Amino acid sequence: MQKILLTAAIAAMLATPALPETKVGMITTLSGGGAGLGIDVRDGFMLAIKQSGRDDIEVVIEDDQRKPDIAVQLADKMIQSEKVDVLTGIIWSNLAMAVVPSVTAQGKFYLSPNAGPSQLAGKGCHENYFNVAWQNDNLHEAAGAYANTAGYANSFIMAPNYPAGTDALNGYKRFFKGEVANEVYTQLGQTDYAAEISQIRASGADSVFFFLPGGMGISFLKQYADSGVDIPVVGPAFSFDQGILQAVGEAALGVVNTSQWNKDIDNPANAGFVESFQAEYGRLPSLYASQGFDTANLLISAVEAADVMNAAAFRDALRAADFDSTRGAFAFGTNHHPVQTIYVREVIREGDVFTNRIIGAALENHSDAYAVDCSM
Amino acid sequence: MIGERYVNGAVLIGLIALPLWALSADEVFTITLTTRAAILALAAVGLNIALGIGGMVSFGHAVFFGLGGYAMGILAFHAQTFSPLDFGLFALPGTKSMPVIWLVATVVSAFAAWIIGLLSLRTAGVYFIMITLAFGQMFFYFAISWGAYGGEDGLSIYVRNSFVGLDTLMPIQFFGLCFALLCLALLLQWRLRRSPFGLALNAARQSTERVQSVGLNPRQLKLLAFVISGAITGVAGALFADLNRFVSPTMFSWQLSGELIILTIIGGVGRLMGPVIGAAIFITLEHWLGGLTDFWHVWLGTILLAIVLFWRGGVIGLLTGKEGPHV
Amino acid sequence: MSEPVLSTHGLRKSFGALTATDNVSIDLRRGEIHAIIGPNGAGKTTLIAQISGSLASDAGRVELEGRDVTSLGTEARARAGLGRTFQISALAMEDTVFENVLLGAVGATSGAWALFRSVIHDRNLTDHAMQALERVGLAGAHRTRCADLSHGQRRQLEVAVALTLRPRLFVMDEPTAGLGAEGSRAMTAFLDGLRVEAPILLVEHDMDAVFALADRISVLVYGRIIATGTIDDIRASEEVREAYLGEPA
Amino acid sequence: MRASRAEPGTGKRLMPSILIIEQILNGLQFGVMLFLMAAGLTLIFGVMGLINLAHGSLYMVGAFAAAWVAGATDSFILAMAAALAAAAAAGALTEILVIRRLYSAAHLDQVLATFALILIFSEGTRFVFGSFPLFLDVPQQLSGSILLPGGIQYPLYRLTLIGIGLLVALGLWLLTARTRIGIQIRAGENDREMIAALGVDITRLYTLVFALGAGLAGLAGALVGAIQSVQVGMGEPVLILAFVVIVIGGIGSIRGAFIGSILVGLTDTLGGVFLPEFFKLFMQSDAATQTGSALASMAVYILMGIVLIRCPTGLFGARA
Repeated sequence: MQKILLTAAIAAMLATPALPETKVGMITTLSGGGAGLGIDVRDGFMLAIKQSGRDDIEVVIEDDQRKPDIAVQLADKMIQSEKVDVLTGIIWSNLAMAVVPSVTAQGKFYLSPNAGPSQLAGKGCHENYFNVAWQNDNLHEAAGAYANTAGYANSFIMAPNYPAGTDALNGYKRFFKGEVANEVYTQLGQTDYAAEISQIRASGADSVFFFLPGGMGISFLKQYADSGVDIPVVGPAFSFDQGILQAVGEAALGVVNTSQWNKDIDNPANAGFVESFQAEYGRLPSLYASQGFDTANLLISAVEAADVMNAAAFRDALRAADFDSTRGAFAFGTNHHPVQTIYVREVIREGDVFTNRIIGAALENHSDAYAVDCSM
Repeated sequence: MIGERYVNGAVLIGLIALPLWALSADEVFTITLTTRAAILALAAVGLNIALGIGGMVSFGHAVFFGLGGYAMGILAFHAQTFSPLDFGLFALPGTKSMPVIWLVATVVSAFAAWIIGLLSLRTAGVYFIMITLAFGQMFFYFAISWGAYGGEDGLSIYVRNSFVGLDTLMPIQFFGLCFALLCLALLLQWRLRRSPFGLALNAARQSTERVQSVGLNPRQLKLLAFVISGAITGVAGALFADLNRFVSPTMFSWQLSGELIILTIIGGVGRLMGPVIGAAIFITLEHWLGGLTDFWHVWLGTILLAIVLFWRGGVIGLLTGKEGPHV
Repeated sequence: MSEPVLSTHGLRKSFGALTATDNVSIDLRRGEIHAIIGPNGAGKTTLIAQISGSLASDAGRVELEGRDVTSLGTEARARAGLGRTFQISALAMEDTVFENVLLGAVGATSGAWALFRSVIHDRNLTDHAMQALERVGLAGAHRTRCADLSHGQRRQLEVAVALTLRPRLFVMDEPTAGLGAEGSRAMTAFLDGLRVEAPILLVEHDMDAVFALADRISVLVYGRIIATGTIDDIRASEEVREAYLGEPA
Repeated sequence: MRASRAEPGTGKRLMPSILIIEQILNGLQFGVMLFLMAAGLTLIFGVMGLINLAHGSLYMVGAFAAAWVAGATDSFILAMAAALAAAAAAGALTEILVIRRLYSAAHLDQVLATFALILIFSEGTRFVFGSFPLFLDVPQQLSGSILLPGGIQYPLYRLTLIGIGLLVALGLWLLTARTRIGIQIRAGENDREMIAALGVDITRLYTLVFALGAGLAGLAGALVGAIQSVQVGMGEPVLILAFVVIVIGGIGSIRGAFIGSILVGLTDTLGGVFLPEFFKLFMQSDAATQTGSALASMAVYILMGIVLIRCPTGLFGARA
């Protein structure tokens, strides 16, 4: 076996042209609902590739239309036809669950710029799978921790009725020490929250935690602000991101949310990123853009240190995470998920633009609850 | 104009030649795409029996596609986790054997089609379209919130299920399986159409009174056709899940029901090879237009509109110069 | 006289305020042609629908050979021996003439639950179907699509499909309509011979045909039977004259 | 107002009557908004015999037009007018270019062609406005909530929505029952040829009816857009519910659409709130919430199934 590997390595060395190419396949959502997130990840990622000036990294980008079966098909295409070495780009947990296990089983690397389902962090962890964003529960756990420090004792918690929603509520409850006034699962894609707001009003809670990504969050916040209920709200960054904050408008002003990144984190990498992103695309970068940017920089750092054909060395290079993250310090835990600080942000207005500023840290050097199950 | 028989032959030859060429040219992904087309074609052959012969505009065929998918997903999930499938009174082991999975998929979707057909066939016309859509939505929302099997995340099956004597992980061998099942379904449809049952069903689409006045019950004819139709689409669902090694509630979505109708119409509704041509064109469009522009749906919509407005017989109608049955 | 093949007792049907048929009691005896005539809107088509089972009656009974079939649907009445032809053709228009009669043969014999047997390779069925076509003189057109037939040919085909059923009685709604003088004469002659096979309840506008064929005539006006009898009886009836010609009695 | 809570752990909870009334209002408001969609759909089906899946796209067009105009002018009234006008114009244009070729087509062709229109509208809108949601807010005068008799705090804007919806319902009833156009519409429902014979320009009448339906959908999109997210694809969930409504009510019947809307609105809202509570009576709290929510999301479809099985042409369906 070793002999064969050796011969293969020699053959590869002989055949290799001057520049070893690293081929990256990006599968992300570029059309239909939720396309904004994929576009941000892509733009952040490509910005980093462009800034590195490297011409030995080739990126193939495809649109998964947010459909799991399309994503699987594209992954097959990337591996079978494009012969990529590394895959990345998937936004949604359910798509990641459909794609990642088979990708890593085929010996390819997968770098997640957004989704972090618990299955892939615990028992289903894999040496070729690296999550550069967060484990799904992280921001919710941070919200729970923040609720404690804010002195809340009785929370009304709410999420859509699907696995990520259940994870969100569990993540919050894992850190929140107070009581839960009521636990409500809404319909996925629900647009009207009048019934839930009435329940909140009647619940006697002193705080509301919600996880409603995308348009659901916009609808809820607008309706909540208009309802006259003044129980403070806290949630993960997804509903307060740069991309959708303008659509929520004043309704979001002052709301506290948790995030591992913000544009005012003070480090040179971040400052450079925010400035160059604005210059390149003419808009403020979002959380997702920062994740795409970090993912690309992690990749570049590994390409610099090792040849992707040498999987073990390349893996070690990835694990070292030797790059300047927009989040400041960045390290992987044993399960290849980030160990990072999660901040508390507040929505503010800067001129005409709604954005966030950091008001403190919720959890420092935070890993995740599933790492102990990962035998790696 | 070309005889329909020659068109049919050419389609089948093309469908088998393309992956063989791809195999020799090492274009593995083309095999995967062709497999996908064959599976969608199989699902649409099922739909075509209800829609093209029986005239039942089912906007809920994704139900059977999804049930087939989940039959595969659940059985394989229990096999891969070595946990029994608990029915309360008794428990069964999961399985990774394709024939068993296909059997379960057939039975489950046939049963569902029987129940749905029994209730839906009380209505007709637009109401039938809408009640089948409603059943689709019920299953969709149920699957999303059914946490035991992954809910919206779906279920991943890490290794493709097995078939005696074949290595199903080899794309060409798996394609062979799917192609064989497609041919079997086409044969079934061909025989059905020529049988007394097919004759009566086809007449029931055109005139309920006529069929009744010769002493036959059109509702029962349609119900049986709906059950057969659902069963075939169910098997296709199981194969589709195996192709992706993954099932999720999107298999139940109304968009999928719509796509199945669309590809049947593109090819030629009620024609033997209509679904096959439709699936081939649909996959090509999706792949090729999707590669050209992020806004490929605009073009798909325009093409679809043109077909509905100007080429009523679909592609087969265009090639053979004969308009097909009206639904 | 033997028991009638078909009899109705007090049939009634109303659509909202409009009463289409009211207390209609008629019978059809073996070997006869019983014609039902009446002005437009008299309720003839409604009556036929009630007799053949496609319209449920508000009141009354229908009996076939003494058996109460009121609660049965169209297909059960067809199986019980009622052969019907439609005024507005209810043919499978996309299918060929032959396929349409074949359907009748299927209904009359094996039923439609054979899923894999080829219907055109079943000599029993095809002979049965072809015979019916030959009898109405449509055999030459057996490959023609129904949609391409003339109105008259469609009438002939309707009758042929009913023939395949070998019914105990026929219920025919205007079988000579659209046939033209020549065709009408041929159809009249054909029906004349048919009555020995099975009696015919005939709804017809063409008075020449009615007078040539009918053993008995019933006159339906505003949903009621105002007279039943032989041709001479009807000619002599003042009520009929009043209803038809508006002449005072 | 505090919800009283029974023994911790049992998860059992009493529903105060005020909450129930508030939820009924919520259901009513949802239903009334559905009516604006459903009225157009049912009118178009009743008069022209057309199933229009693209109705949800017109809803989206209305919302986008409103958001764009509100952004440019800061006027809510102008935004609503723009929504009506844009959706009606888009409707009329589609009718002239595509829809009128479909009136005599089979239902299947109509479904497909209008499905194609959804694809074109959705991606076209995304091409023009981008992939991010737009901003549209409740006007200053209508924001906040007011105190209703009985101590119910209710958002003013939602009350306004109920009012507007009821006004539109009344207007539609007056239009169809009392005006010349309404008489033409009703005649067109019964007999296309007869109305043509009466010398009415049927082509123009159809365009007018289609534009009216489209305008109502656009208005609904704009009104709802102020409290929801204005984004591509927003029309589809509403579209499906609107179809459920008109099928329950009986296709072609405005009265049926109204009753159906209210039924669906109430079932959806009350089901979502009370089903989980109901299951908590005899299940673990977590499991009850999940089961109840799952059942609630299926509730309107179950309602529709039951109605259709009992009356195959809906509650006020015309043809038996």
